[in-house]
Amino acid sequence: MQAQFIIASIEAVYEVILNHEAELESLDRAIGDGDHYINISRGLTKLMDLRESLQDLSVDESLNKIAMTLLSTIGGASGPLFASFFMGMAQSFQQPSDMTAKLYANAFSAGVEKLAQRGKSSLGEKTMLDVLIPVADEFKLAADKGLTSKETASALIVTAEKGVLATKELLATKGRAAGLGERAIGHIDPGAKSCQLIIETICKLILR
Amino acid sequence: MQAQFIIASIEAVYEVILNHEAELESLDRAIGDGDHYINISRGLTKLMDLRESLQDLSVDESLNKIAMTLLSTIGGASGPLFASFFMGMAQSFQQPSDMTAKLYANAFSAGVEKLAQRGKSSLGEKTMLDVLIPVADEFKLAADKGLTSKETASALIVTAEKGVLATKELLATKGRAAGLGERAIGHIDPGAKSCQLIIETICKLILR
Amino acid sequence: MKKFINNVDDILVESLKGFATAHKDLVSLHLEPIFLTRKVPSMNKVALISGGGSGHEPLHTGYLGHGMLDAVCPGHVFTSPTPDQMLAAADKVNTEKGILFIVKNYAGDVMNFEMAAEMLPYEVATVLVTDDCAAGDVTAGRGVAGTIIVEKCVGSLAETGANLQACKALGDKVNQRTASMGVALSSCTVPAAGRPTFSLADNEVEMGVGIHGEAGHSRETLRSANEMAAEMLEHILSTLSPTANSEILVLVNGFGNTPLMELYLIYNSVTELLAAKGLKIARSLVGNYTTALDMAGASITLCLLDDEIKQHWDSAVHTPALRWD
Amino acid sequence: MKKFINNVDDILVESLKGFATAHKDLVSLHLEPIFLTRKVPSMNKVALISGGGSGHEPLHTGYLGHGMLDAVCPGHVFTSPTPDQMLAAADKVNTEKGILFIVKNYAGDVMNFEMAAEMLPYEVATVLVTDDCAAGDVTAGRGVAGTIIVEKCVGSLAETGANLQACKALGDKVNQRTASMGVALSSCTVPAAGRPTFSLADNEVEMGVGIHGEAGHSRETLRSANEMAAEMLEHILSTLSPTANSEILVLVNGFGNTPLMELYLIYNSVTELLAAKGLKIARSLVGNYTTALDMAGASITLCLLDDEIKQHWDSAVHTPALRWD
Ligand SMILES: Nc1ncnc2c1ncn2[C@@H]1O[C@H](COP(=O)(O)OP(=O)(O)O)[C@@H](O)[C@H]1O
Ligand SMILES: Nc1ncnc2c1ncn2[C@@H]1O[C@H](COP(=O)(O)OP(=O)(O)O)[C@@H](O)[C@H]1O
Ligand SMILES: [Mg+2]
Ligand SMILES: [Mg+2]
Ligand SMILES: [Mg+2]
Ligand SMILES: [Mg+2]
Repeated sequence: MQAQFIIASIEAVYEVILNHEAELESLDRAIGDGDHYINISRGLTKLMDLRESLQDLSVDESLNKIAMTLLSTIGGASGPLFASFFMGMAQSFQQPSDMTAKLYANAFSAGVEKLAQRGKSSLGEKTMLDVLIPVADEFKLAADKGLTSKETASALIVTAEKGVLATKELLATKGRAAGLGERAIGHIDPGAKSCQLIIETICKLILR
Repeated sequence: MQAQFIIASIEAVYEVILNHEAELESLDRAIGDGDHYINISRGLTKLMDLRESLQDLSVDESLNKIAMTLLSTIGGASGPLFASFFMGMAQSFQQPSDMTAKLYANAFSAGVEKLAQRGKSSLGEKTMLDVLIPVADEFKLAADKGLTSKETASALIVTAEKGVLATKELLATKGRAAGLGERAIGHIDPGAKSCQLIIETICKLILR
Repeated sequence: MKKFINNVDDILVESLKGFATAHKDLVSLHLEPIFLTRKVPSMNKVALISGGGSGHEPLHTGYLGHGMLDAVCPGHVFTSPTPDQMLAAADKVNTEKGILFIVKNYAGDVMNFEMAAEMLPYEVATVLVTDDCAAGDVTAGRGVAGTIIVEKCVGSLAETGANLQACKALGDKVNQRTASMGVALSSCTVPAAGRPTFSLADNEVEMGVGIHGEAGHSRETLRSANEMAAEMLEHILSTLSPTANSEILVLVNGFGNTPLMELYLIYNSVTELLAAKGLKIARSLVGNYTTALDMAGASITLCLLDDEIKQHWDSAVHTPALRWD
Repeated sequence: MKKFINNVDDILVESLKGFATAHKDLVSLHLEPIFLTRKVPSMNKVALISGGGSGHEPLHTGYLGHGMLDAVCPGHVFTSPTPDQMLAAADKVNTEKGILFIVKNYAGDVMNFEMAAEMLPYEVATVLVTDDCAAGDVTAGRGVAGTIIVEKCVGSLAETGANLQACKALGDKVNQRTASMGVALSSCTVPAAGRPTFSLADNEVEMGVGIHGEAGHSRETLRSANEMAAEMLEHILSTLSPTANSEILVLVNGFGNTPLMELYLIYNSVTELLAAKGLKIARSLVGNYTTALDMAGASITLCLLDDEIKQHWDSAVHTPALRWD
């Protein structure tokens, strides 16, 4: 993972999230407090300012910087969660080894684990983890199977999409929607949606 | 003026004012604070409760009792004004003399004067006085001319109506509407309207 | 209309009962006619009585107590109280020092207090509060948020045993040196009416609004907080004409439905605008002190301090809504 | 959306500047990152730090000062603050007695304060406030108006020089004995969103609403104040299970757009309903203490007092929004 790819990813994700303002906002208005779009766009705007300073950093330094930036700009629930994800990934990259598909898959899993730890949450609670956990699993499977990066990217896009749709029928047991009981059913989780968008965007960069 | 007539007047006025709730309220919402209907209906409701106790009172006692009742139930600007009117009338009836048309006309004028004194106001200020003063003048004229009570009543209905319409084009210089400047123009004064309704109602009783 | 009520006719009494129970260490509620007094009557001081239509809480009931009012006569919502209330209140709190009415300048309040004053067997004087400068003339203005500055300062002086004339004189002076202007972003809804008093388009404000939702200076387009504050200050300053070294008390008052966050933001605008004119803010108060039910909006009040006013503003006060020492 | 703002992005800082200037005798504002501290730092006491999304004013900034908080980290409107704010605040107010975080139970607040606690080189403990019983479980509840009772009591104890464990223990105890429930009559509007968070029909209320306009227990038909208060009290009492001789602190809290008149009317309902159950109100507070921007509605909080809690509730406090002695 080179600096150029990280920067390109930030730019692409920034654009996609901005284009989904209305959708993300209305999802969080339905079962949360309506600020999810504002929160992540605040974080992404700050990352955009940071791009130049990422140029010369190692991957783990970059991911840590991203983590700390998101941590101090997003706030809310998603701030520490996204930050934990990138911290987890950074830690994984610290143990020097070859840049293989497995390494990426493991790093992604490490990020997801760290996020889950921070959120004290797991699959099926109507959160971002309903996208992230299946994607992490699929990613490892793809690496084990020795798929190409394009094959992997295509697969992950599909998995992320399934994950986000699955949140629709779930009861929420974490986050703001937890108070809603049955009334959360029928609504997609905003955090799951933003994760799906981010994954799709980065995968599409790989597919280009 | 016998007790029976006073009581019948209270009942008739009560009904008419209730029937004009929407109109009186919206007039006061346009250039005042919207409570004129509530204020006078509160006073009239109390007068309705009082009817029996008026049976055995002399005219001036009755009018004084009405004055004090209105004074302690209406509040706002119209409370002391209506109260002053009835106090003025009551005072006039205290000087014993025959119950002639002139006496009634003078008593009415005395009431209007007391009200104007209390309000420090006069003709042309877009208040109830724009109905009351012309009516008082017309009343005296009719008595001087020796018109019958029915002729007088008919004349006063017309005068009151003219008076209330005239308020429409006036600038307000007293009461809440005084702050509005030009913006009061085009609106009828709520207090003028309620006075016109009251006068019309009582005159119609006489015409029956 | 959505409100916490049981029955429109019972709002006032139920609310006052709740108020009196919540502050039973400070106030007593009297019914038929309705008035409130301090829990512990004061001896040998001018008795300060105020009142007016309800719906402006904490004005006036919240200012009952040491250093401010002795009795309050609350009227129905936005309707002035009646003379029988004032007579009963006066009987309860009168001392040999006489009674001072503090009355906001509305036809209804003025006339009802006037009739009470004429009927009372005691020495009575009246301070008329006319701080609203929306109409451009400080003596003809309506009484709005500046009322609490008058009540606070006169309350402080009365506590020292000053006589009726002195109390009235201070009240008149504070009133003369105080000017306010408000702006509404939405109407209020009087419970008995059941619907908004007026309506504003999405981008409109009522500049110079009164505390009953009465129309004011002009309908204007909603602008930035800085611009609206600047317009209000312009009216106020041209009314008061402060000199370069004037010390100023600033009151930013919310009408009810404007969050404290925004009131402090307005106060920030005011500090910057006054600083730019070289004027010095010596005292300040920001919050909901004279409300208009659930109206969104705020007013700015400036009072030109002098040593006497400053001293009486600073002195100890212990009431439900204002307390310091 | 009609609000007093200059620029949506500047609301927080402009408002905090106004707040800090208005209360410059009591608080200091620090920028980049944003946090506020008492004007005069306290020595040799546990440092109490709270914070959370803005828009609940006077919570928490209004409770900075003697007898309550040492530092506050305000987040963007309805968004929890970030760990860098807490780290900077902790550096400023830490003494050798350690730091106590008082955190309202929201995923965002919990995680951000947790990360700060993990990163801090000082001894840190956390009291999690979970008083909202709309979901029926006092330990899993959101933190709402009961927060100020926790902050007041722990603040009082900390002032005596008590150690970190004792402060945390008292905070946990107060939280366990406190339960709240709210009802919204209208939505609030988050400035950055520009439109109401939710919508209610003319005869609907959101029972059990959160202080960010989150949905609560159920959508219900608007009923009388007495009936709504009774429903809220039922949930609260079944959560707290007071005994017959329990002494109770009642807090009737407005969310922003409910007039004081109505809050006192609700308090009147509460006094009657509790009296009918033979329960004794020993202390009370009625007003806008934990708001949700311009939401119309109110919450009822009960705290089961014991001698210790009562003593700490009664002790002197001197902050912008709460003051007595
Ligand atoms: N404990 C948790 N574990 C995992 N994800 C969570 C948790 N709590 C919240 N989330 C995610 O965070 C999203 C909300 O983020 P955001 O709106 O930015 O924060 P907030 O809820 O503080 O307003 C939810 O949609 C959900 O996906
Ligand atoms: N000074 C005055 N002189 C004569 N009439 C007045 C005066 N002030 C107000 N009024 C009358 O009172 C009416 C308003 O009465 P009302 O709505 O009951 O009281 P308020 O203005 O206190 O709400 C006005 O329409 C006007 O006719
Ligand atoms: Mg959110
Ligand atoms: Mg009126
Ligand atoms: Mg009125
Ligand atoms: Mg949030």
